[in-house]
Amino acid sequence: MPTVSLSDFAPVEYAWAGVLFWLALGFSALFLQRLRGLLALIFPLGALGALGMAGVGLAALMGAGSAIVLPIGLPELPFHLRLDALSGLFLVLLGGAAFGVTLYASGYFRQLDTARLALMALWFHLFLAGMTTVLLADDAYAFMVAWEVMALSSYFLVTTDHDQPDIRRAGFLYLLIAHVGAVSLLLCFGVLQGGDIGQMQAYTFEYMRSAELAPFWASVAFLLALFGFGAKAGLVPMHVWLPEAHPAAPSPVSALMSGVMLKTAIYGLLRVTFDLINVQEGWWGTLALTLGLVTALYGVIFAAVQADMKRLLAWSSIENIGVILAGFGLTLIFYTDGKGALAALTLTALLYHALNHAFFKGLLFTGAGAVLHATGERNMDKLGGLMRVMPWTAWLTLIGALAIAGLPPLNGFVSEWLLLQAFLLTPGLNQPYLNMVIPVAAASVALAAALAAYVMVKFFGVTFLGVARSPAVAQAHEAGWRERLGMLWLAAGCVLLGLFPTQVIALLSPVVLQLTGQTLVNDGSWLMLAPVDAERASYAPLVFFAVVLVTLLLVFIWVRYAYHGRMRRADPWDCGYPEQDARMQDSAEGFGQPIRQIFDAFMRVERETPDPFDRHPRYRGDSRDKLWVLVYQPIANLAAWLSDRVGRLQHGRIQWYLIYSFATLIFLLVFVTR
Amino acid sequence: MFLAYHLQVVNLLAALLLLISFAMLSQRRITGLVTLFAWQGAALSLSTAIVAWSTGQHHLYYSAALTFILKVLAMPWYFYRLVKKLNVDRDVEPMINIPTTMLIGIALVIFAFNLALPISQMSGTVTRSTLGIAMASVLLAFLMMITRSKAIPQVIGFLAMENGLFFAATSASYGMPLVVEMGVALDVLVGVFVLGIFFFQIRETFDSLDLKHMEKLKEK
Amino acid sequence: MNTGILLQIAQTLLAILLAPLLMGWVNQCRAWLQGRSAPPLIQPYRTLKKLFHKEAVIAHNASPLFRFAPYMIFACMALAAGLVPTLVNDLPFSPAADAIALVGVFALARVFLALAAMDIGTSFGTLGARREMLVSFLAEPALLMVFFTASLISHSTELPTIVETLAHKEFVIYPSMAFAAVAFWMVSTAENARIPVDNPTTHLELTMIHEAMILEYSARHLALIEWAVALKLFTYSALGIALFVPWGIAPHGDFAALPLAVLALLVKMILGGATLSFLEAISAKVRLFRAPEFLGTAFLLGVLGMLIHFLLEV
Amino acid sequence: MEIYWLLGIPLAGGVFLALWGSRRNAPEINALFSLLTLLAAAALTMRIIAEGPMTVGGEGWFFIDPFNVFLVALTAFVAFTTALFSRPYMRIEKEHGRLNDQRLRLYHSSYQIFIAAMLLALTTNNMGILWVSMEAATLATVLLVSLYRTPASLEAAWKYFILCGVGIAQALFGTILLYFAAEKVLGSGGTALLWTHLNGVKAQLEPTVLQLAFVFLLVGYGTKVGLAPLHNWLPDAHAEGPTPVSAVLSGLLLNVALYAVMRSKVLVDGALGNEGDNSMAGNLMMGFGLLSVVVAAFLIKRQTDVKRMFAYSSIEHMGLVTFAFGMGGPVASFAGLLHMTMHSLTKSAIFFAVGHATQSAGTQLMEGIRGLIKTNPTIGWGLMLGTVAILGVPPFGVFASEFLIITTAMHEHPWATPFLLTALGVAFASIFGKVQPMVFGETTLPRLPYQPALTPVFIHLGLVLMLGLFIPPYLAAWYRQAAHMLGG
Repeated sequence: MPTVSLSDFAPVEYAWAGVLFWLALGFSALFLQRLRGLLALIFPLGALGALGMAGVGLAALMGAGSAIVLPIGLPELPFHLRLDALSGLFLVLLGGAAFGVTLYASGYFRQLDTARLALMALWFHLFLAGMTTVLLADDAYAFMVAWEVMALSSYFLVTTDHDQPDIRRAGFLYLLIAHVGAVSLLLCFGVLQGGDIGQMQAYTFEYMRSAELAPFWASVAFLLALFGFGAKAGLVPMHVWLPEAHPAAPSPVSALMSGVMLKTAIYGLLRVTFDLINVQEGWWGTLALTLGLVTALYGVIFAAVQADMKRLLAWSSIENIGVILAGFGLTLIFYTDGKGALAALTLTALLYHALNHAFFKGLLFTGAGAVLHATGERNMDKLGGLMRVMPWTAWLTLIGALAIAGLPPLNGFVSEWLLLQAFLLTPGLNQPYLNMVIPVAAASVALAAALAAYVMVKFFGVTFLGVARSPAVAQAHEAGWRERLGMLWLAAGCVLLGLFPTQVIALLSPVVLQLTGQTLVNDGSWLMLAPVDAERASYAPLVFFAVVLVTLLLVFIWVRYAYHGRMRRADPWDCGYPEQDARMQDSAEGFGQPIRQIFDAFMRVERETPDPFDRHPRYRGDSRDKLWVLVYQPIANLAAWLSDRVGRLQHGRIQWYLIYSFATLIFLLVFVTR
Repeated sequence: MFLAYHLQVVNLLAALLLLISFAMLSQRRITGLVTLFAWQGAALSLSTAIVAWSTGQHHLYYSAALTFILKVLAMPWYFYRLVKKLNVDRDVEPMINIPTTMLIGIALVIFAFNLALPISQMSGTVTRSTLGIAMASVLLAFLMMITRSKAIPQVIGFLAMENGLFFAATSASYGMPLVVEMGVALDVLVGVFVLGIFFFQIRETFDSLDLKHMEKLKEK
Repeated sequence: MNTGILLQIAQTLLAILLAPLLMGWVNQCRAWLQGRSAPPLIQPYRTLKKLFHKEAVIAHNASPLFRFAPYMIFACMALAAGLVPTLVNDLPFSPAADAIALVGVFALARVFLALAAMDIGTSFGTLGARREMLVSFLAEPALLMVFFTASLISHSTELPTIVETLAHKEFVIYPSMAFAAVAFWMVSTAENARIPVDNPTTHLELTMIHEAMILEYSARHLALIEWAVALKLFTYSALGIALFVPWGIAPHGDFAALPLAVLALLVKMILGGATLSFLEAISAKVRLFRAPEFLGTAFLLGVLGMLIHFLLEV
Repeated sequence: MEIYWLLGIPLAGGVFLALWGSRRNAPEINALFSLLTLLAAAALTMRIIAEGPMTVGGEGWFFIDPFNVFLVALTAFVAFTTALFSRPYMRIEKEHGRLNDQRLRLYHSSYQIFIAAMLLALTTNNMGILWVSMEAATLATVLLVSLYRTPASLEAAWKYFILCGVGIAQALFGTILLYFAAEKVLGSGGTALLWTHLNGVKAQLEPTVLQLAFVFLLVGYGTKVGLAPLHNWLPDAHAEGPTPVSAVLSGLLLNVALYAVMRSKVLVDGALGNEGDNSMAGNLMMGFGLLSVVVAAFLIKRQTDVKRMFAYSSIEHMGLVTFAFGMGGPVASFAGLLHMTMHSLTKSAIFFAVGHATQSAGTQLMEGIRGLIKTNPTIGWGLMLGTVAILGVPPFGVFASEFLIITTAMHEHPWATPFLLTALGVAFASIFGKVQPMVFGETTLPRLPYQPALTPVFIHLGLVLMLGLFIPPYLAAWYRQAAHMLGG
């Protein structure tokens, strides 16, 4: 009798088992509505699944690729699944972030009524399964099915509170842009399909890899992929759904969407560009770099002027995606220029940033969710002073905020550092014009990073610090233990990813090797990150952290022992005006006002200012995305105009309808006998 | 080569058919239209019978008989009755004025002839030129349906089109298989029956058979 | 290696100890230039001592973050001071963080300061924090650009390598560094809360940037912050020296050059402080909304420096 | 033998219900006859699976091959589920006073005859009989469209009758031309219009004649398919008829008409000797298909009536199928067949859900239907999932076919893809934007007073879901053979 041991299964089989597990969990939720106790177990079990998935990803990163063919799919085109290093890395990302978020969700959703909890569990786990399958898919059909399952399930998650018209609108916009992007991806796969037409196997990635593409068609495929994946990732100008959908969704879902789902688009872009398209043109990189930088700056500027905390975080996601895409563009530039080592560096940077973003954005969204849950307010102008009521949430969120602001020694800094290093290494490029572009690009990245700090000070400061701006805050309570545990996991991720870059980079290296054919050599020791050469650049966060910590302790001890610890509490300084109140603090709008003033050109500002005789003066300022007016409105108008024209053809008179038939007939007769 | 007399008669009838089509295009009164329709049916029936006799295809006799009964007797009678009953024998106001319609009609005839020319030349049947005429009368009937704004003339146009088709079937290709012809005839019969029901419903509902009342369903 | 660590500690301690002195010197110079009688050179030390002995007064609603921040800021500045080669080049700690990380350290301190300022919830605190972040979001990339220009020349972001390239290799005139120098001066004024961006001596809350943020601090907390501010000024000066006039910094392991390095540092600091106060004295504080323009110019100059490097020096 | 049962049962049902259709249990009898038809279809299908394509009767009056057998099965299936759906639906209509027993008798009888006509059209081997049964199907439904006798329904029925009548007359002319060409090769008489015979000699048929014939056939049957600009009857008829009729019109009749076009296309392609890229018929179909997709998409955008909107969506999808068949090739033809199946199942499911929704709201105007998910969750989810499915979102099967069509188009005819992209985008935005508030959100709608017949909806959607992920091998084999026959 043959024995079956666990090692008989390839990682990809485990990953698929995980997907099936999630699916089973999701659908069982529908049938467990009577058994509240069991229903409550679904989310923790899902979290365990995520942890397992991260483990599978790690195994795939370490080991060789594995593939299976499933018995479902189209005839002759069953689902091909494959787990290689690239998929493995993103599985780690997914599993790692999803574990924290799902754990958090198990607490966050506990107050939902049974029916809604069951639906939530269904879509949530379907969403997880969809994202995982996207990473595993090895043929276009499986990929697209998973891609759209991901979109659809997240749509239903976004519209959980569909009573509000805003949320419906957000969901609609989200699904629409996702769908248009998906069609674009379809077209991309249409270009890429290899082999003879008429073979369904032509849609497997294996055939696509071997297909020879003319440069023109390769470029078409690339542009379609950039559009399609860009729409999902939030590339400007396809970003409009993002700041609508993320706030609309329940917070764990926003965390998952922002932290993980956007990364699947990055995964897809990498997969298509490096793995499937063989020919590569240099200008693709320039394009991606430009778009990425525009996106980064655009995102961060708008993040700075938001008053809704989840919307702020959503815009910040756009910024981060922009940074990642800029890295992607730079990788392409280096790669096509034959600078494999540099390509490896930038690729490492972008993968690192993707990983980081999953953790800190997950953390920030869960933190914001905890605040929302506790106060029922998303508007920062009604918050403040939460640090004293919910210290756990506050401190954990602070870690996320510092990390995303790119401050050492947390993880955001590492990826930013790597990316900036890459910019500094460009002078070796063969195309002089790029040498001129790069400094500007580097400057933009630096600017975006600095603005991100601005944004995060605003986010954290206005929400958690200061004095409560509305009574809603007074009833706030600390998040439950499951939420805290989830956030703690994510925060730990931020810290660890920040402190052990060499280890993380070693983990990334199989992916980098797979895509660029080179790995990043670390010149330093295990402590020190020196991507090219210790002479050129190095960074040792653990030493750094230790020194900060030691200095801090020394100073503290010295101050305590050399002097005294006496302290007295008093009223704050009121500048001689005793009637200070919470409204005199900067509001979120006020904090963003300088940015709004500087970058006025990109925004459509709506202002409502009180007149001098108002009894209850109110000020309202709203900064809208100008691209909405510049891009989407005209498209909508054009569609409406065309639809109007077409509609006029159908005016109800049967004689005219007959004329159409008649004209068609005559036209065709002339056409075929010509 | 001279054609046999009977074929000359068929050609003559074909010309008559076309002439009647033109006449129908210019006819304003519904009763007149019905009469012309009956005449067209008669010409069709006659030509079918001649073809049947000359080729010895007996099933064409059935067709001829069916045509005669349906299109010369039954339908015109039915339409007369309808017109009387519904009292709608007013002047027909065409959508396009008659001279223009005639001009378009002539253009259509030329077009149809041109279209049918290559086909006629390869036709095995002796009455090959009739295909062009059949096509022309189909197109003319189509034109008539377009220009008429009342329900009954439109239906007559529709039936006239069917006449053209029949003519194409019988005279140009010596008839379709009997089953098909029977089926077609049955369909026409049912169709007219349905139409009759319709006319009453429409009349009941709109108090008129004017198509102007039926322009509500449209893209606003 | 051990001597290296000792040297490292010594240099850092020296920076910490000397920093208030530099502050005193600058204040003195400025007083002279303004025609006032100057406070003694060691006045900053006296102030610090006084503050350390006082009882701390803290707002009722101050959170732990508020009390934690001064230590954090001081630690960050001490770290920064340890990173910049002031006397000896290529000390053991410097590979732990390069120029970019240095910018990160400054940013970390700044973010903590801004957050602490917002903690109490007074209008001045948030106002100061907002202004500080406004100033920094342009100053920080500008500083990075300055570093980048130097990095491009030396093909490294390691400060020791930069210093080595500039000071200990063949002497070359780098036009790009001129741009960088101007940008650097502009950034330093902003970052150190000097005129024309901010006025360290103002007592009018509405015009404050830095001072508004620390209004709520007192006693030891304030002392730490003040010290950190002095340390920051010192570090910036050392940076300026390392980047633009690095001659005299002792190469790695060359103990013979150490006395000379101390001397050079003193001279350069004295001159630098005097220059700073001179520049401060001849300029006027700009309106707050001109500050972004001012710093934008710095940023632009930094980028221009990089471009010039690509144009002329590659 | 099964074939006679298949045709005989609905015909008998039509006669029976015409005579005794005003009884109280007429709906059940209707469903019963449909069930029997379905069983006959199943038996026929089993036989085809076992024995392969065959001709039946006389000189081969009936011909069953992979292409039509799945359509037969589909037709019988959807006819049955629709009969199930119409049972409670029509009862309610009667209770609401919109219908009386006499009209219900007409409805049930015509329904059966309609099904019989469609099954005859699918199974007949004779191109002439095909025409006759298409016409019969039209006539059977004309009175169904005007069943409510409202001015709007009369107008719709009138337009339906005239436009389809004129169209079908063109098809007759095309059939005559076909006979004209066939007669010379096969000799006059009954066999000259048998498709199997024609197919055997298609290379010898006169190309010029067939060219013309195809134009007439395309315009003729294309009118019934609803190809733009011949589609004008379609939205009216769908919107004004009773919902079960809309469901079968959309789900079945359009397929049958397209089936007729495809049978003709095979002959023309054979006669002209050019397939694939040069196919005249193929190019025409691609053009019509593309035009229909685009026009329909933009018209969907301006709809306010829910049934009308989904009628336009049918035009869009039939356009897509036509486009796919026009492209030809094994993958595209396969996709076209798959899409026909998916569209039938999905669209009829949507109409079922819409039927209940409109009954609950008392209006077909979309602004009057809100928040279904609150009051009638199953209807809401049915409509939502159906809409999502019809919009081509996986894992529903519509996506499978759209995937193949679009990728093939990109590979073979990239010029067409911007149109497809635009149209699909506009259609998605329009339909989803309108359905979402119907399903979600606040509502004042009452709960339905009766148990809605939603089993058919979920059966259909379940099938569509299954086919998106797994196509049974024999079905795939049919599709493949049919695709091959269609010029793959």
